[in-house]
Amino acid sequence: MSGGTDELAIELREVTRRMGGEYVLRGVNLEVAAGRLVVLRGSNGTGKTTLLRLLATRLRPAGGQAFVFGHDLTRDGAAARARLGLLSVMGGSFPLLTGRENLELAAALAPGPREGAPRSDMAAGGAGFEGPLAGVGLEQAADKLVRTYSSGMKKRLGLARLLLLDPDLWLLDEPYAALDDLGKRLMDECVTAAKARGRTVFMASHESDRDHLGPDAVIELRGGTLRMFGA
Amino acid sequence: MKKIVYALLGVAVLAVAGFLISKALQSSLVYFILPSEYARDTAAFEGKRVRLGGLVQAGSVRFDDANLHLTFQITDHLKDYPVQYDGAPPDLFQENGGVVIEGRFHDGVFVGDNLLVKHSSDYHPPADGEPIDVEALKESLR
Amino acid sequence: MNDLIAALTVARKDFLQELRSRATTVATLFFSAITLVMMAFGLGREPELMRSAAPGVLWVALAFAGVIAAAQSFQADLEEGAFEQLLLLPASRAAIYLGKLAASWLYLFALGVLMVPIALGLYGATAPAGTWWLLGLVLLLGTLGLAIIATFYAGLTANLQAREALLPVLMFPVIVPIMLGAVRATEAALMGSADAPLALSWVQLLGGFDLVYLVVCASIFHFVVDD
Amino acid sequence: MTDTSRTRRPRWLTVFGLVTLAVVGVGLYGALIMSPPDVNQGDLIRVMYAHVPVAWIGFAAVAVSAVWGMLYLWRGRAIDDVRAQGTAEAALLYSILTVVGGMTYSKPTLNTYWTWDAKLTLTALMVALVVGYFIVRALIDDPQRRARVSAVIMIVVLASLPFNYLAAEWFRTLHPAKSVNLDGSGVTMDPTMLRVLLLNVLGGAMVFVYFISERIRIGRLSLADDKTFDSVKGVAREVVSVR
Repeated sequence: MSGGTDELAIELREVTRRMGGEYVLRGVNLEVAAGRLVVLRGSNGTGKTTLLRLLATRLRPAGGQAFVFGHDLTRDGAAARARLGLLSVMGGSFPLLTGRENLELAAALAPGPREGAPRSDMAAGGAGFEGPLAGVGLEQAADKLVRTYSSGMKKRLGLARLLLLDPDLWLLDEPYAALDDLGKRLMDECVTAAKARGRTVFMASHESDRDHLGPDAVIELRGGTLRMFGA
Repeated sequence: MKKIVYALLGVAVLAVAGFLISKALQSSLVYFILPSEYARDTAAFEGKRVRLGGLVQAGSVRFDDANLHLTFQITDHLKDYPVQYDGAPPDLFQENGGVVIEGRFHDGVFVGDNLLVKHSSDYHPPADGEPIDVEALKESLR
Repeated sequence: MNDLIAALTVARKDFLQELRSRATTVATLFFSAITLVMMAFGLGREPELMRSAAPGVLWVALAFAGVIAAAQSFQADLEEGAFEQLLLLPASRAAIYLGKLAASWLYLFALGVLMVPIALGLYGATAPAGTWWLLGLVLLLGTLGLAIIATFYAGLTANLQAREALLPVLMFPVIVPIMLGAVRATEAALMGSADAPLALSWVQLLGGFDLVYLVVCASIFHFVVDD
Repeated sequence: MTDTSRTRRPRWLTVFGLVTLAVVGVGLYGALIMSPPDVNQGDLIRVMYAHVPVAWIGFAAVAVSAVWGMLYLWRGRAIDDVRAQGTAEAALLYSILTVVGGMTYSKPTLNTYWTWDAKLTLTALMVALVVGYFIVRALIDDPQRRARVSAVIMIVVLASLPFNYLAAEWFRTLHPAKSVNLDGSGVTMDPTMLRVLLLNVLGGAMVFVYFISERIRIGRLSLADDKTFDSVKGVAREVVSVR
């Protein structure tokens, strides 16, 4: 489809991982080429979040090997982290900082724009953090404490951070949960735009009515292993 | 590259730490003055709280059982001073034994309120005519 | 350079959070003050005993305040998965540790500066004019040592059960040298310039402790926070 | 799974155990019969022959456990954590015995069970530190995180020992109400005594090595049983490929 390179954004080989003593991932094998949009399905408690956190280097695999853009997640997590971003279920912002301060923090801790990579329009849109904030409809609330946000607003702020950093791999954990219709449409637009910019998107979602996103694959996590959805 | 810089930085900081600790080890433990040192510099210590270290002069110990009042002469064989202490002598207190006592001088008498007994078994009082080794005494009282 | 900016950013963030919630300030300020008063009641009215106990009580209060401050700083971060998001940014773990450490240290030092006159007043002790610098130095190094260990272990226990009770249990046997050194050096500083050399050698031990643990903790902190 | 060559105790270990027993026996003979009573301490000196080796090995065990921990952090092999844990258990046991021994020693010499002797204080702190290690182990379910975190704790414990020793030493120097060496180092050693002591140190070290080896062997076996995902492992699974 897009690009002719065979670079793998995600490569998992026999990955296992326990949570609380129990094995949740029992040998996951996955290859996702760069630039693809993949939707991950699975009922509650099957380990979707575990898989996403593992890809984000927050959890180490108990066995097997995991690579993001060729970087071994166990040995070279820092290099992998430089190229990925995670939108967690709760948004992952500091409640006692304002929306803008949260973005400032992220910008200060990220190493700066990568050369050559096309930035998202919103990140490029003007100085400061107005671009991403306006892009998710938070310009009014930018200077209020995140503590006062609704859960939908927190999610939008998480999305704004993702737009700001614009990583090569977008990991989205239930991105549509807690969003209103407008928010869902916003999320759709951002995901589509990210894919158009060549980003890889790996999304865990219950929402089955997102088919218009045109995912390259829908996969399912069941019994600790992955398979193509419906297979 | 960056890792090497940080590793070198860490080693440098550890070296500074080692230096500080060894410094602390060398200097710390002499925290008292000998009677002869006091005699040399009486004015500097006037009215101040000091720790006086030395040996208990043989035959000088008097203990008033009823009033718990202990007096003895403290000496480094160069100079000696009378010491008053309100309390019983500790178990290991003995003549020619090492002591460190905390307190103040009043008219040439040292009034102490905290008496510590030191092991100085490896230090022997000089025989007649033998030069006095003040450093060895100091060392043994640490 | 990036790491320095990251550390300062994290420290600034912790300060902003504290400025807004004042959770740590309220808890530790009252806690320290109450410790000082309770210990004064416990010690009785003998002036000499009170005077000599002042440095010890002061440092016990500061050590507990350090535990509370470090635990609170991680607790505030863990809400809503914000700390996880912080760890996903491409900043080094050592920089994040040092940032949080810097915030706790400054906070504890400020608390110490506030508590010294209160402790001296309550316990009838006085600091000779010539030894203020020494007292400041001891406070600076002592609170740094407390902050280094407290921040490290608070990160380690942040997602364990019973962390409130666990943190002091793990931490206190490690900070024994800090406590002893700080208390003895404070005592010596209060006794006047004659004891300055003694205080100085304790200060050297404190400095050595701080530097060793700064290197050790910063270099192994990533094993603690990575799940 | 139940391959007898793996579950059986290796022959060298049995032989080593018997040799250990012999050395300990000779050491006991030396301590109780051969050694003359000390000039000052009399027959009390015989406690020293047990106390000193136990104390030394306790400290060595913390260092060895920390080294296994570092190896785990470096290589990530589960067996290194088993080794670290087994050695830490020994460290706990030996340091508790050291404290008990020190207190037994101090009762007849100083007429008190507790004295702020530097080495005794240090050992008591070590007991507290190692207990903390095991509390944390008990609280973490995930074996890999448990291994990593406990390795980190043991490294911190090891780093704290010299500082705690200095602090305890100076603490005593400033408050030496009663100071008698509880480790026999104040005793002028006669050559027989020194030989007997070294023999007992050797015996104690061999007992330590024997128990650690057994402990690690058992740990290795339970490690093999722990592979609960073995049921799914080995089944050929397709790679889900999105290219």
